[in-house]
Amino acid sequence: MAKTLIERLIASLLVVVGSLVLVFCIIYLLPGDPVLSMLDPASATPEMIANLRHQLGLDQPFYVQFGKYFAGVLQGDFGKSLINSDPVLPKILTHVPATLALTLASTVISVVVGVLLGVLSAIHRNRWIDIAARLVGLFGISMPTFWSGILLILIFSIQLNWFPAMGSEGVATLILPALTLGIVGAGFIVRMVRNSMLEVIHEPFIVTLRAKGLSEKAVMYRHALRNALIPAVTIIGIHIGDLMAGTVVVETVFSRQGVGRIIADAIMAKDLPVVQGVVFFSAVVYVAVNLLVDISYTFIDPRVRRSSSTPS
Amino acid sequence: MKEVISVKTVWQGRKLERGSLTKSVKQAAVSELFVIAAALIVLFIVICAIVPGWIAPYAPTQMFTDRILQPPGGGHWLGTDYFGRDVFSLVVYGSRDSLFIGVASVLAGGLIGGTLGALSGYVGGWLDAVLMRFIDILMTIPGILLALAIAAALGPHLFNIVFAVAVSAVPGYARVMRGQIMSIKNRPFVMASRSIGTSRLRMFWWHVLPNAWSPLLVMATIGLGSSILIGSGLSFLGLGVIKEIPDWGTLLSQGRGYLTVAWWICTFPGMAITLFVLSVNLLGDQFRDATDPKKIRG
Amino acid sequence: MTQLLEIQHLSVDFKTKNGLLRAITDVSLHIQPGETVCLVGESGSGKTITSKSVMRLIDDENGKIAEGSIVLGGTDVTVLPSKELRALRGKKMAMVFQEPMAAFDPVFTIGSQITESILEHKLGNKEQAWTRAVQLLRRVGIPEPELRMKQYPNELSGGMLQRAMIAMALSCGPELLIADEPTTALDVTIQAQILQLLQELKAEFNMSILLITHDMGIAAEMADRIVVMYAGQVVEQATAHQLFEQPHHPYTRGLLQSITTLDSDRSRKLFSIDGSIPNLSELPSGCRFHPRCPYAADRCSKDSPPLFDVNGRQSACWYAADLVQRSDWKQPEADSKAETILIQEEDKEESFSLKERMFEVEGVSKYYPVKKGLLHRSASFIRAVDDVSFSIVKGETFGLVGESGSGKSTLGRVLLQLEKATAGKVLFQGQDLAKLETAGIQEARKHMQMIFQDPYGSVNPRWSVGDIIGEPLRVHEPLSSGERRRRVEELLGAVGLNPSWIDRYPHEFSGGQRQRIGIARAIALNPQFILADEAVSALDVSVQAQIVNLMQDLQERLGLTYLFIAHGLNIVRHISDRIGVMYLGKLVEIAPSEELFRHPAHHYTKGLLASVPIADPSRKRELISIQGEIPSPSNPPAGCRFHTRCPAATARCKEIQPELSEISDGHWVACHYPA
Amino acid sequence: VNGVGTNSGAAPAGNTAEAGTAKPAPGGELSYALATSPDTLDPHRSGLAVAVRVIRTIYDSLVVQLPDNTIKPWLATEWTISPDGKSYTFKLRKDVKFQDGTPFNAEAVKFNYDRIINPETKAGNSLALLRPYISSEIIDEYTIKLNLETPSTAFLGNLSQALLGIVSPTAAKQYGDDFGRHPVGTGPFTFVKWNENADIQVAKSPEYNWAPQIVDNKGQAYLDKITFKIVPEEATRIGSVQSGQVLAVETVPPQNVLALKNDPKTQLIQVNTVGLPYTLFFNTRRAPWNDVKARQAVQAALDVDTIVKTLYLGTYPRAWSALSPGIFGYDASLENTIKPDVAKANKLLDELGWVKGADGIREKDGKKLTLHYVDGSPNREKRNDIAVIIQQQLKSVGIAVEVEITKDIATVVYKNGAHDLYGNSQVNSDPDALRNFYHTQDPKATKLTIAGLADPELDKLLEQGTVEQDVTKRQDIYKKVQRYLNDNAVILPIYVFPYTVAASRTVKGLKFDSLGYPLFNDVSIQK
Ligand SMILES: Nc1ncnc2c1ncn2[C@@H]1O[C@H](COP(=O)(O)OP(=O)(O)OP(=O)(O)O)[C@@H](O)[C@H]1O
Ligand SMILES: Nc1ncnc2c1ncn2[C@@H]1O[C@H](COP(=O)(O)OP(=O)(O)OP(=O)(O)O)[C@@H](O)[C@H]1O
Ligand SMILES: [Mg+2]
Ligand SMILES: [Mg+2]
Repeated sequence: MAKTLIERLIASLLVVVGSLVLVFCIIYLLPGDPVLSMLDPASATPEMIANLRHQLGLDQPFYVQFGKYFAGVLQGDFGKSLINSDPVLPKILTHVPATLALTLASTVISVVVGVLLGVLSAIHRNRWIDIAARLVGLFGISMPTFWSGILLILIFSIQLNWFPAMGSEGVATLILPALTLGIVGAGFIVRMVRNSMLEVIHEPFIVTLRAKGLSEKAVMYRHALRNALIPAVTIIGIHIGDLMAGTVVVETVFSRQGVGRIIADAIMAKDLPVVQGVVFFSAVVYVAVNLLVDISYTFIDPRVRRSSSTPS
Repeated sequence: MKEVISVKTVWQGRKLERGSLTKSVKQAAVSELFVIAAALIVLFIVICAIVPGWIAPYAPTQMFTDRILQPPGGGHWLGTDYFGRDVFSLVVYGSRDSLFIGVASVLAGGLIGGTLGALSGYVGGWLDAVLMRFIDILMTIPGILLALAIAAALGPHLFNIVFAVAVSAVPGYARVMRGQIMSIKNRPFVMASRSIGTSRLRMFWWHVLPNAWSPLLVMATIGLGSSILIGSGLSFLGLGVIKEIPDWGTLLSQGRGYLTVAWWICTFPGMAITLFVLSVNLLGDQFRDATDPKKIRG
Repeated sequence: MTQLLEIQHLSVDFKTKNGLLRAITDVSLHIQPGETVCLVGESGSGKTITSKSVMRLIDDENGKIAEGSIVLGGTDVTVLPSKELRALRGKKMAMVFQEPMAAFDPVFTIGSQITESILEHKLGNKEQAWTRAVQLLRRVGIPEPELRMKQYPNELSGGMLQRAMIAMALSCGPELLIADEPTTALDVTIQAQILQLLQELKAEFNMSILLITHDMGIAAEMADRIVVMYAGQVVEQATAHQLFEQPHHPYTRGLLQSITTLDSDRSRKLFSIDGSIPNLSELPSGCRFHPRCPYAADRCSKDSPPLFDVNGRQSACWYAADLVQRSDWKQPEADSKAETILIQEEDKEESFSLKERMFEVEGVSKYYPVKKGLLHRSASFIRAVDDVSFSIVKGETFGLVGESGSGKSTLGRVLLQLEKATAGKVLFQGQDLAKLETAGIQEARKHMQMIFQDPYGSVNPRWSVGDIIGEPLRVHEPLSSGERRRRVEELLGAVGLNPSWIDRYPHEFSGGQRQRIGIARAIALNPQFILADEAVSALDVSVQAQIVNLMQDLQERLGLTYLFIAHGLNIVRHISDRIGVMYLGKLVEIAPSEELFRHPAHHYTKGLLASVPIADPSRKRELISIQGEIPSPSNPPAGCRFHTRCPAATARCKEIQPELSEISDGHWVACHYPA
Repeated sequence: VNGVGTNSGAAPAGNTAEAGTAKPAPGGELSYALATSPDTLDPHRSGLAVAVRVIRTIYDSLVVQLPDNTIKPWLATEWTISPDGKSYTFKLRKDVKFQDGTPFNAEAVKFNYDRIINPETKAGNSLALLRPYISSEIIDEYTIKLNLETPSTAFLGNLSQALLGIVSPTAAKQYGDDFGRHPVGTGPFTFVKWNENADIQVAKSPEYNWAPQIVDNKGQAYLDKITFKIVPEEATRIGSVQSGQVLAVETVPPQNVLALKNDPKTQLIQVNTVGLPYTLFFNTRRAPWNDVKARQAVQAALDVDTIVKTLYLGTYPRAWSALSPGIFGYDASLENTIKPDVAKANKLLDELGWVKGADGIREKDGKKLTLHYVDGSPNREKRNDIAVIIQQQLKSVGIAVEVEITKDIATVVYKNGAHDLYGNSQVNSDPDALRNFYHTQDPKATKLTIAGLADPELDKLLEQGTVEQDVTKRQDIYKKVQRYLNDNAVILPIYVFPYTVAASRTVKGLKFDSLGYPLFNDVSIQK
């Protein structure tokens, strides 16, 4: 177990480094000149520009920049923003908690809502409750988040004044954005759970359980659900990876602090160190989440726990 | 030897218990109604995209500047927007680019991802290892970041948006395809074909691929919706495309500021997206049910 | 005597897309306390539905009891509200299922699943439940029960799980045990152990057993009374002795005649009932069996016969009383081809002596690495096939038997070069296959084909029959599509299918027909050799007979050589000229068919033979002959691999591995102390 | 203020009738939602108007400009200008301390202005504002002389701008590049905290008592604290003031103005910004738009009134000239001079030989008449929507408008000059700002001018305007410039941007400086 874990960690590390390399290349190839956006073009002289470029090391060949950057990263130095010289690491770190909180809260919402609806929908297959649950799920994945977010603000913040419309401090500010993102996740999870529940419900062991005289509730929730969660957990893992994308929009709509807020600006400005910082963060989150997913497998599914090989 | 059996022994075999028979008649009718409705909606939207002029009462660019922000009713069924354009006509015409973004990016992403996944799963070995690590890496990079980078790099043009969305969809397709191929690869009928002496390449075309792609199609139906949504997200972030005839995502994101004063401007494009995604997904589910090997087997 | 279970005029409907489907019609049967009743019949005849109806488990599958009553110990379960029903389930009546692996929830421990049912019925607290579960596990013969309690289903072998399943069923002391094909998924040796166990437990727990099986041998061994079902109806009911002595229904008669026994005449064609069981939605009018019945008269196609009392038993045939009087009733049906076959036999003997080798296998091994960790380093190997040598002679049928996991399929695949051997040589007509280039192998494949166990899984479900059968032609022969189509039609005819069905899809065929499609594909290129891996195991006895007959027929006509892998010893004996016995990757015995069955030399072979239930209730005997289970192939015992289960094992067996040596002409055995 | 102020400058400040009714209660916290995030709080490096709103609370300037464009003392008590107009001598207040305790004196001022011209600082717009400045001499501790390269009439006014606010030398040295995150000035509010992308907090400076004439409260601010929340999404911003989650929000979009005006709980304050209105510039370097007739055709074809009325629902005034009303030299006589005249447009284009093709677009020599319209992203003040309307309006006279929306204006417009039409505006206190836009390209400059004009005559006027001391003469110069620009159809002025604030009615005393930036000295919250 320890050995596999170490192997997993090494593989994860490789993936993280790989994504940094890939993004470095992408950003490097982006057109546009960060130096121009840093200086006032009206008053900047060509020498000033050349100076600054040199100062930032942008005049060096690709591989030198690349090498320098990664040498820095190895020492825990993610560099400074090209735009306003903010050191990247603290910048990312200040934005991470809010994003993590949002991601976590919305995952909780989507898992709870998604699993609940998914199970109900599978148990009452083709009844109205199933149709309703599936429609709710589909609505979740077919509404743009900025649109549902604004709707939630209009209803719960402006009309009812129950929750604040913005900010990232305290739990109250978390509710609406988490709901906005959570609905999307719930939509995916409903489908997933419903499908795997339907599969599981028709497994022969369900008949055994009934034959033992177990109540329907025990059959469904104690046994079927646990089996159905196994494939669902994978989706949840992948979905958390995708959440990063959702946060860009939701954090803007709800004026939350967060990593999503930095990405867009940084890319636009070709602010490589910042973009890399965000990528690093999201890659770590992704890898960590999937590691967690795999570990949670071993809790849900003993078949994984006792067999030595891990699915890759 | 006489075989006096009815050939249509479709019901034979014990696998039946799991299959479509567990549907009750009445309930089936309800969900079938939904499917029919979905099919009609998709059909209508496709017609809108092909010949919007037949359906829309006005040109989408025509601005009735004296009639801005009119609520639905009267001469404008769905009201007018802040330019005084007819919202219904906009939605009808907007279907074209929306569908284009959806279909093209799904096609591109599906083809690239599907091919990578198929290669990876079928060839295996080091190619699989390399490709899958690459896919892993691609997966760790948030799709929106890729999309943003591409839109930033190549400029906000329709094709670039499609490209951006397609690229970020590639890992998903690749993974699903790979999984499919790997499981089909080991199915007895593939082994059977191998025992006949079919070459690897032929086997792939004849047996593996045709049995592998249907989950991809289901995925694509979801992808169709999400790519329209990503398109609108880019537009929200200010990276959308400005065209004479905006797509639904753009209409929606541009109209959102009017939600409190003229709800109809973005509500109807939003409903169009939702209806379309909903319908396509319903059809996708239906398709999956219809092609479920377990059911064929029944 | 009061009945424990009394089913009267039971009909069950299923709601389907196309409306209501009546799965069983007017079924009546009863079980007395302490009695074992066997329900037999072809696949799809409604056995499972009947048993599930007793537990009312069909409620959850859109099924409904339309008519009739099921009275268990005085209560009518058909009208019971679900709460009271649940109180009965598991406690008064319990069930054992066919696939033990699938019948356990994979994510809970064995222990928790057994105690769960004790707790549910409030027969004690957690601790008591645990103790009781451990006791039960020990009782059903599971070693180290405390340890097993904490294990998950995937960590136990099939035989072990079936024992655990039985323990679970017994946990609340039921009066009625329903066992739906409890041994079909198991090896004969394990099957014998389980059946033995059930018999012991029945007496010990004073239960009645409703045993469902399609194996007449098992029914003969176990049953007090036998109920025969056909197409959702009971067609005959009698005590085991009565039934085997003189079946009263033509269907039962057919079933009994289809059985190949260890001492049936190999030179004869197998008897088979023509056709196959009808589709529930297109049932024939009148007697449901009449289209397949050789005695059918006009009346049979018009009126449906009820279950009559005849000669102190029941039969649903208008002519039961008359038929049993007929002289040809007891005789097996005359077979017009019997004679020609005998002549063929002689030919075979001749060619046998020529000893022209089709395959020569020299020291072949196949090891599978056990993958560990991310980097997939192989820590150990599964020795699926270990240093096996033998040869297959042109024109013969070589049978391969052995318990599950002994490496039969692997050996077959290595022979056909579907997998590379880890070591050793395979010579096909003197040619070393391993040395061939890809093209060479493709060419060689023309001459060797395969028939698969799962007739449905081995065809591409999206292809029409014409495409499936035509595939080898497409690969190897440059025919125009018209020519190919004509060839396929010929082939369809050759395997007894209607050539006009060429455009149909696999799912439109019955299991037997699908296997014919598989055979047609295999013979399309006029191969010299066919590997049949469990080609008939999944089929009903009567269909099995049809297929075996067809295979023999084709062998004569096309001069084929077969490697026939099966676990049904009777069938292997019938079809094979020589038989090899495998155990844990080793070939332990090779002998001509009759010789092997008459004078088994290896103790394993002997045990195997003794495990086969005999379809004759008058010859009931102690079933158990081999104890324990097959060890893991990744860590096989040293010395003779069978020594752990061998009654005659000595210290020598534990250390020295016996070599295969010839003890009489053509009879080879790998044993230090051959019997 | 009840209603929409249409006057420029600090006019609404004078109108704060309610302010007088009750004595301002000290204490309380004002939450003020900004539409975008400031880039930095270092005034010398910032280039964003939104940053100035915060910067103004932290820093003071040497002088202040009143709504009537007169310059009054602030940190400087008096000043003299040398006859050649090339040096300015300021006497400074002696009682001023920076918020970090550093004393304010001549040395500090010198440090500030030298800091701006030091390339290491990477100064932003401040450099342009300070431009003719070359050095300063410390006369005594509280007297400083600033030397200019050339005379500049605009110089004094520019010194009043927040971007030339005085920063603490100690802090600036200490934090270096990071000073923008740890700003220290002498202003009425002291920086407390900046949660990036969330909010910026400032608290009142307790010792403050050197407020300029433009505000009533010369001492410490009434408010304890201001929290500037960063709320980019319009709906969220408007919603949060309606629901009382913030007390004031800026940049209210036109469609919400009416609703907020009728909301009894909120007040709406609108201040027209001063400087260059939002103007579309032709790129006169590119054919066919280098031809004045072609540009005039566009000028005639456009119905700017309709554009402004449709999009801004009557809340934004239309612009008529290169300058906005309220700035020195604004030529009011240009108002209502340009009328839409499609016939004239068609005629001009016909004369140029552009003939309508089958698709209604004009062609000449096989080339379509296209106009490459570049606009920035996001859709600030509905500028992208203007492009959409213009596209339709010009289509009717046979011009195909290609709209390119890009985030990278720096490259597209200023580096490549790849636009035919591009819109821009600038907040400024002096018409000298025109020089940056319309003067012939400085050969050394790395940035292209938007319009790409190169007319020696116009250059001369602009140069004169910079140095002319005589007020009426100077006024005439700029009127000429404005007229020239309109007559030659170099530009299409569109609208004057009113800075619109919606605030709870409990917020009293919000005032604006001459450029339209909010001043919080007098603000109090009614309990
Ligand atoms: N849930 C169901 N809905 C509809 N038809 C069903 C259902 N379950 C079983 N059937 C049909 O009822 C018939 C009897 O099935 P049953 O499982 O009882 O057969 P069986 O005798 O147990 O066969 P086997 O030997 O294959 O287990 C079959 O034709 C089957 O297709
Ligand atoms: N591809 C494989 N990878 C690893 N192990 C394998 C593989 N194929 C077979 N084995 C192992 O090799 C051993 C022999 O398997 P094989 O399928 O040949 O047995 P068999 O005699 O055909 O059994 P059955 O009667 O169940 O078909 C088994 O332990 C099996 O688990
Ligand atoms: Mg059954
Ligand atoms: Mg096998």
